[in-house]
Amino acid sequence: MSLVFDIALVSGLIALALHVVVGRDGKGAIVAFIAFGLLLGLAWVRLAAIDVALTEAAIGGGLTGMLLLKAQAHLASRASRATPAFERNWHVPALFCGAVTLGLGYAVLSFPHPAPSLAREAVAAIDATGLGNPVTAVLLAYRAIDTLLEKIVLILALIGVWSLSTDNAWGGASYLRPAMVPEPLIFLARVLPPFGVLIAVYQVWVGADAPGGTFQAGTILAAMWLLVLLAGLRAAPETRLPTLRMMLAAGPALFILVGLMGVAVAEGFLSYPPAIAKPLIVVIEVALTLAVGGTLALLVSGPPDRAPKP
Amino acid sequence: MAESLTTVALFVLLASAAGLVVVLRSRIAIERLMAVQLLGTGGAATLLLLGTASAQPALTDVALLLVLLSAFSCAAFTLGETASDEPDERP
Amino acid sequence: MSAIALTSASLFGLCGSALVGIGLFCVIAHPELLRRLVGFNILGAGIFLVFGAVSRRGAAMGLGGDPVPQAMVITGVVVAFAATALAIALLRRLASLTGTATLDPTSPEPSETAARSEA
Amino acid sequence: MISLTDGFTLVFVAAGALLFLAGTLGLLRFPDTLSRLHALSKADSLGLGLIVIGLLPQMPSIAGGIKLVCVWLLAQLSAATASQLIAGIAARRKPDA
Repeated sequence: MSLVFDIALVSGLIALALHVVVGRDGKGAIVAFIAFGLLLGLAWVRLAAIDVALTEAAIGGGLTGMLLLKAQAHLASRASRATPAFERNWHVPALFCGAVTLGLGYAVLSFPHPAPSLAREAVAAIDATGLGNPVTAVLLAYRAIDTLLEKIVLILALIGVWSLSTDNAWGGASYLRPAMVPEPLIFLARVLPPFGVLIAVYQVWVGADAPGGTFQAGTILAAMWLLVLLAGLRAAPETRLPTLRMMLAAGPALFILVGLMGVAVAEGFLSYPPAIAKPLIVVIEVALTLAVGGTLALLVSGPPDRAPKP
Repeated sequence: MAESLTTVALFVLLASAAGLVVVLRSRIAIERLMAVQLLGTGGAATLLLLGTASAQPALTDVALLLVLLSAFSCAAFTLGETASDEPDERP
Repeated sequence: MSAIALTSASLFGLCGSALVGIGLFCVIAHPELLRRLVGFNILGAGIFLVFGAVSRRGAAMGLGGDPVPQAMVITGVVVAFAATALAIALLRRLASLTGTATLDPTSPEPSETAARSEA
Repeated sequence: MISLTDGFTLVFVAAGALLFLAGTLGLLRFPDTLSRLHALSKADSLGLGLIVIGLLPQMPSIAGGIKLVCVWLLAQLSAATASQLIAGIAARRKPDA
């Protein structure tokens, strides 16, 4: 029965992806993509990767959708409305992509047979970190350098997005509020964020021992903040504010600081002294959650488009 | 018990998928947005059923997130609703 | 039980490879740039699903899957999001500078477009 | 022999699943946007509520049950406001359709 379930899920995913590609109307394709993200969350649950399911549902079904809808609204108001058709010779790329799919499918079917796995090693060393969730242990202890570099990538992407503002808007705020805010949106922006913040705190809290963690919580925080900005309840911060920039940098900076401390008192960069490993990881998680939330929300808001107030 | 709960989960998923087909094929732009709401509620119900069937309480968290973010996506749809004067009906 | 888990994992792996093909086609061939970005995200989702199949097959020690690929996918999802955000900012700048969001150099008449998409 | 709690769960869960089907049928059969929206949000919220009630006795802990009810409450809130949003946009578009 569960295999039938998986087949239904897979066909839904592929049908939605095809709809995105061949759909004629841009907005409909984006809505289909949001639905695709939500369904993909279900697929990750079936793959017993609940941490990934949480991340995918939050980013694929939430933030990416908003990013795309915002871009679509902007382009629709500015660019030419006519949707050009596919090139006449679209068969060639189609054949090429079919070949890629076949090759990848062959690779999937011929995976080596006792499957290689690091699960044993991940579980064996988990006591040293004081954590109960192996995925969090991989992210913040075993492969902490990846997570650190990823944070830096996020900051770099944000710098890239900000640099695309016009000269006079540099350092200003980005404008998110639509021309007319419907009443239910204001209600939603007043009522939903307390729940969202509660869920985010809960995610960080359980992330140490059960599925959840900083990325998921940061994404929820970003979504809630964007909701408030969207309804115009609060103005977006000006990007030149030193406190904002410091808050964004604080997460990675703290991470690097703890890493350097590892050189002094433990075995090397980013190695934690076993006695205080868990408190350190929790502190890093909290700082990272705030930084991730802020960075993601500002990435969605896009380049500043209003000149800073003098 | 687990087997029958999985069957019901499959049923809910199929019902939501059928609704999804109807909504996404609709000619009225705004109706396509119902797809997000549909999958938010239907997906949450599927997850709760699966979570109970496989005794994984963490699936409730995924369901919570799904519901939260489907509301968020519906709100995001209002972006550009006032700016775009896209025709409602497509021939 | 293990046979079922194996089949389910390869099923999602195959789904991932199909999504890679669909997304790649969208990235290569779709005339609208924004849709290419959506395709890029589908391509990424497909690659992640193949990773998920690898992770599921590595289930051991009472875990549902190998945690290392899962952590890599979480990192990858966030990085893909950052890349999408940057690309969209570039696209919006392009659109406000040139007034077009496609790579179509000839920019056919709307009626011709409609006729071609009907065909 | 099914125990009483399992029977309770199955009855409520099956009723909830049927309501999801009813919501889809409503989408298929109803003529205009607003009534389809009504069918979708009402039937699906009720379906989710019935499924939550049905699953409550299966929960191993009280905290799990509370979380389940929280999912339903949040779904109520979001379905209600999202429907209002969609209906508002639909109604505003009506004149130029």
